[in-house]
Amino acid sequence: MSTATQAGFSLLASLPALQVVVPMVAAPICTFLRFRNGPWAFALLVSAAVFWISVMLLQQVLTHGVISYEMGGWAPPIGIEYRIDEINAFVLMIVSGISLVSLPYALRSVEREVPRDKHHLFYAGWLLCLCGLLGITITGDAFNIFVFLEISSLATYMLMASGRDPRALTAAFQYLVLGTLGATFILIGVGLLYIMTGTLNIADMADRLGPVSDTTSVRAAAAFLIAGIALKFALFPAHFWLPNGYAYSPSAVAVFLSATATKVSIYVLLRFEFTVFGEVAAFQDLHFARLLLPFAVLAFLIGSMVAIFQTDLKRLLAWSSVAQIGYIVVGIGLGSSDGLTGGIVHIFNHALTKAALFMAAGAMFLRIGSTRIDNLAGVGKIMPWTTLAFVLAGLSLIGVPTTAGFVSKWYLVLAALQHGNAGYFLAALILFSSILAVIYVWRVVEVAYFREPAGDATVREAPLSMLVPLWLLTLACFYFGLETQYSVDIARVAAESLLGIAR
Amino acid sequence: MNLDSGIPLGDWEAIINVALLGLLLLVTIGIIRVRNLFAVVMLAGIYSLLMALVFTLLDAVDVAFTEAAVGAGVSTILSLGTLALIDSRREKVPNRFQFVPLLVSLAAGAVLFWGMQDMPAVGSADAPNQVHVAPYYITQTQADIDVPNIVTAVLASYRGFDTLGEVTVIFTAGIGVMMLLSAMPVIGARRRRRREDDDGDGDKAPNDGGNA
Amino acid sequence: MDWVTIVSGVLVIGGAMLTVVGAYGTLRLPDLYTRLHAASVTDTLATFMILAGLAVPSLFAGEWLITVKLVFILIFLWFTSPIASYSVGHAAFFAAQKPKLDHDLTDGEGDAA
Amino acid sequence: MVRALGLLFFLAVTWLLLSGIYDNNLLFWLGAASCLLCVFIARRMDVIDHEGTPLELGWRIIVYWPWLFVEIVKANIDVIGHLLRPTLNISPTLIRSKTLQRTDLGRVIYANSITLTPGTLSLDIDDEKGILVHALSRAGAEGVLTDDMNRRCAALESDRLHARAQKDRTP
Amino acid sequence: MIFAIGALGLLVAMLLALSRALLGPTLLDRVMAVNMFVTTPLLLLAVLGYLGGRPEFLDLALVYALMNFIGIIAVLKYFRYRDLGQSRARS
Amino acid sequence: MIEHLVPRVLAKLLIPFILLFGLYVQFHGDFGPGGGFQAGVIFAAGIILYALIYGLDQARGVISPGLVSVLVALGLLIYAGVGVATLLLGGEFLNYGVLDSHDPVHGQHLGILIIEFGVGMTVAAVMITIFYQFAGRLKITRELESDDDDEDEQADDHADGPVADARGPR
Amino acid sequence: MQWLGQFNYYVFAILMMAGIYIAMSRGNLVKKVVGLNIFQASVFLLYISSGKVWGGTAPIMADGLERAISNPLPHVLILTAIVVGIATTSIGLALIVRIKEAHGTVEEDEIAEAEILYEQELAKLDAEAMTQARADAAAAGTTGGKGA
Repeated sequence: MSTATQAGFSLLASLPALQVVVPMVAAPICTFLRFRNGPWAFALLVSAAVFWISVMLLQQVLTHGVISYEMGGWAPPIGIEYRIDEINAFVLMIVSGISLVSLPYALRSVEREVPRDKHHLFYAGWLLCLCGLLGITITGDAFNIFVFLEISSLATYMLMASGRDPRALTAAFQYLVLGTLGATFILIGVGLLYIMTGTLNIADMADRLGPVSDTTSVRAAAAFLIAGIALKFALFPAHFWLPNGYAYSPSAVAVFLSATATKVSIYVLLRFEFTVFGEVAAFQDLHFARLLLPFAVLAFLIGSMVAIFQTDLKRLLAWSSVAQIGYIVVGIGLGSSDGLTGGIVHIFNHALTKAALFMAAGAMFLRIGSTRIDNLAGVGKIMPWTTLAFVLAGLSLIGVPTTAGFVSKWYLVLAALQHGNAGYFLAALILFSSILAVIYVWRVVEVAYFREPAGDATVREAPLSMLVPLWLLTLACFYFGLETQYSVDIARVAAESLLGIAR
Repeated sequence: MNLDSGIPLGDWEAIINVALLGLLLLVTIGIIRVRNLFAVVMLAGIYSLLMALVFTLLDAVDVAFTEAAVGAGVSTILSLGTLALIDSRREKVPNRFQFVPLLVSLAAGAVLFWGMQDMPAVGSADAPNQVHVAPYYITQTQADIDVPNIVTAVLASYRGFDTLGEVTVIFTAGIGVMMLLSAMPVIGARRRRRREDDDGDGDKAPNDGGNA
Repeated sequence: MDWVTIVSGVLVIGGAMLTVVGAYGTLRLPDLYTRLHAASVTDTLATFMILAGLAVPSLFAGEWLITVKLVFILIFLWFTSPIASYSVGHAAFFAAQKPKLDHDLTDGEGDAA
Repeated sequence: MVRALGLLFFLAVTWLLLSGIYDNNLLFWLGAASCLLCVFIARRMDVIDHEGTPLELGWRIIVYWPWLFVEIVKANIDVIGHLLRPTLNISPTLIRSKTLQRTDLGRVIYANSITLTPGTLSLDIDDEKGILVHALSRAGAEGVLTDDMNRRCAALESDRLHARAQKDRTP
Repeated sequence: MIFAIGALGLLVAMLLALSRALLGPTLLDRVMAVNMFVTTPLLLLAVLGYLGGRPEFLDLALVYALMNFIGIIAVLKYFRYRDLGQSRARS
Repeated sequence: MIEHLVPRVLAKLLIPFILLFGLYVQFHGDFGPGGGFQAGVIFAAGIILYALIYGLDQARGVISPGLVSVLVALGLLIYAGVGVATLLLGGEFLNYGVLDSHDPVHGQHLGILIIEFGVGMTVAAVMITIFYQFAGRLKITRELESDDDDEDEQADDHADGPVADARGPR
Repeated sequence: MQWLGQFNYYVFAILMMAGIYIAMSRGNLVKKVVGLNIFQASVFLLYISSGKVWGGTAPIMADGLERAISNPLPHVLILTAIVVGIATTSIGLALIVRIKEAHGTVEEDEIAEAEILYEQELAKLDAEAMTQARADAAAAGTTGGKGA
């Protein structure tokens, strides 16, 4: 016994496994906690632990380089490998950080929107969703991605439908159909790659892809992978599950999902695009993500335009998410170092911004009982702090200088400008879309500040447990707009490591 | 005693394989055409059974085992349970021709057929996936783990983490169904109106859409 | 051709032919109840013949465990197949699906039920 | 208790026959645990009674089965003859057969025997009216009415079974 | 050889049973066809075990029989009560 | 009740053997086809059969939903717990070799046995839970909508429902 | 075995197309789920076919086994995928049950109608509440004014 202990349980070395295992083990435990707020407190604790782990991992990666962890002690192509480099350490931190910030917020919102006797299941679902998202990000095995994708998806369906709005059920079902189609496309893509290379490990796959890269099968695999992943992150023609899904699910769920779920799918795209296919000479010219560019442009144009005409605040924000995903994909599609940096940093910035906005919307929902824009008249007067946070985060959404949103758009425009005339046009479109964002944010401001409050006088400011996370994120939007060391620099390192493999 | 027929074993396997797949296609056509939901569920059960047979033929006994138990057993029972709850017997005929789905499925099929040109033939022993990782499992399992069933060894040990994920998936499904089906029903506007029509004064159902 | 091969061959091929006959019967016969009779040919004698045809060579080869499993399958099938037939016939009869009858020796239940 | 032990015995035999691996100690104990668990659950489910574990049938059922088997083969040949005839020569008949058995178990055995022999199919069991039988041909129906099978099934029931059934029925 | 011929015969039977399941005409006809259809693949499975030289996989056939049985009971219950949870006290 | 006679008697006979078969598949996964997942499904099928024949209430009395929901979580915890144990013993996550400090192969055996048991437990419990939920749903909605007529009548009349169905597909 | 070529893969592609088509085109939610099942099961066929060696045998060791062994890895992957499939199916069916309870239908068109109705009703309630609140506020304002 003592010898075994000496043989070394090393917390530091086990961190990659713990990152996923902690929420995975916590979820079943959470179902046992039936007392008041117990599940919530437990989930918060676990989230804090997970965030700490992800920070430690990021630190390790930045100082020591890529971490490889062999599950079950079997070397990579035989067993499953966890492989952490800059990019996924960064995404891990975003996901666990958002979970940690939105859980305090969730307390009141969930109390209001989810039946009391379901709380232990709700938070177990939350932890499973977190576990799935982390698992997708951290793993270095193509099939493992699919498994964790399904964990997070199933948990998402369940969380979405956990509220009291009957429309959420339909939205969840719609997402279930599309999500399953997407996941199965990914499965087909992975299968074709497996048939052609004989391995499931992503790094090994990239090595062995060279000799068969000319085959149609590998190209078909790439097509299926990209189509499947695009379905998962709601790129324009496949976006229609997203607005309803985010608008009708409980506020806390919308906060968490809008900031993390699509981002992780985009990470998967990056992984396949650059790590697997990027290495192969035959794909350098093809550059699959570039095929997504037109869709991405349509996404941010149409997303912004539709957002203007929404009557519901949450739906407006959800449509704006469709647009923002467009920006990120534009960054990836451009494929240059700047573009990729912009895309990756926008993953981070948009997570902050959108989480803050959804938090504000959720706080209004809690107090007013509706997020229809007409009902929000004068909310600036009765909930001044919430509304101010909304406006400030809205500025970041638009991309006003000194906000985080500006930083990422700056890099996107820079990257676009490197591409000649088409690039100028693209940059113009990005600016145009930002103007559209001004319009839809202004609509809310106009209603909130320049109309008389109509609701009853009992409406008060949102509770502190909601305001604190909300303001934390809002201030973060500004902090990361001014101090770009942590966001942009890490993103640049990540982008260059991705492209470095590609070159 | 079955190898003395002059026709190699593989050929018999292949002939039966083709026949079974043909039946599978027939069942699929049936599922598309039949409108009665109960019949669809029954046919889906047959589909799973046939799939399981094909898997047995392709040497995937464990998979066939699971497919037979899950596809033909549990999922039929769950579907019947759902049909009992939703009380919908026939699917409505769509009143307009659905163009987009056809396009999507044709596009996906076209990509696949195109992609198959360069794929190794089914059952060839020198396909890339037969020569890279798989030989390790086949040759080393006895030394590493000493379990006769290689599938179990790979499932539980070499790729044990996938299986942990699989258990988590099923766990998620369990708590998801628990959460969805033990909740109080929410009533949408249409149902509420119908109920109010039924009895004149109408029960003033609380607006549980979150607007309360 | 030793006698084992011949016996098992006759049994297996005969059983397979019987399943074809049974299935053909379900197509040929006019209504559900008569079809159930044809289906029970498959369930009883055809099953027995095929399983016995398989049991003979394995017994001969000394693999009695396989024989035991074949016997288990046969027992299970013969225990459950009457339940299935009974359930289907019963459900049909009480769904007022009238059998086509030449003779009704009851008090007109075939019409009334 | 005797019945539970009997069930345990049958389960153990089944396990050993299915398993086929006898040189593994761990597996042996797991098997023992499995059998005990099954008996435990069966007890909780209350399925260990004269119907679930009909030890009372004893040797009689072993004599009955070969006879039933011969009947099945004969009936099969009959039905196959009907099916293969170029012109369909069936005359579906519906009859009631009064049951001579005293217990539910006996009636079930009788009904299943009828169903298991092709050409006759039991549709309903009723305590008073007897078993409703659908036969493929008039001859088959008259075969049922001779009550040969009926009597044999009734003979399966020992007095102990009957007493037991009475006891179980009035809890 | 004999097993192969047997398997082909069973395949023909499956085709016939399947056509009954597709033709209907009533739902119970389909149920009956499915029930018969399960028996044939079960036998085919046993035969395939011998054809492939691995007859020890007969457990699979047992699973087929088992699942068919439970499925049929569920169908009966569905037809009778339209509720799989119905207790017998209600009838 | 009489029309349930035939299934009821035979189910009584078969259920213990079905459960045993499930356990057999569970513990022989190493040697032949099968394993925790298949075993869980078969075991659950045995319980579901009981619930179908004796009614949900009685099945719930035998295997209580509370117990099942504990087992759902417990199975996953057993599996992950083995992983955590291997971590604490100094191996990688799920490296069963360290479970036996002298003989890694035996450790692997032990690990596989335990985790398969966990898999079987979770799967069986989840299947039973799902069935309980689906089968018990009508009761929940009935109680809430007892004034809603159109839900109630279908279950009580025996003739109407099946007639409409049995009449044919088109 | 050359004559067989890629027949299994072709069947996989056709089944996949059928599955996608059913899942996307049918308005009935139950049929959608069945379509998804077909779609997923078709992928199983792709994987399992890729692992097969003609003339080979199942990857379960036995004494005196001298034939080639089919690739066990796809089997493992598909075992996981089947589990994922049943998990998705059960959640989907549970959602269908809830949708039916909420809207009284499982046909997509009718659900869309029901949701529009629901939204209208919400808007109506909001409007009522707002006028009510305005009236209250006005009343409070006048009385308050008088009081002051």
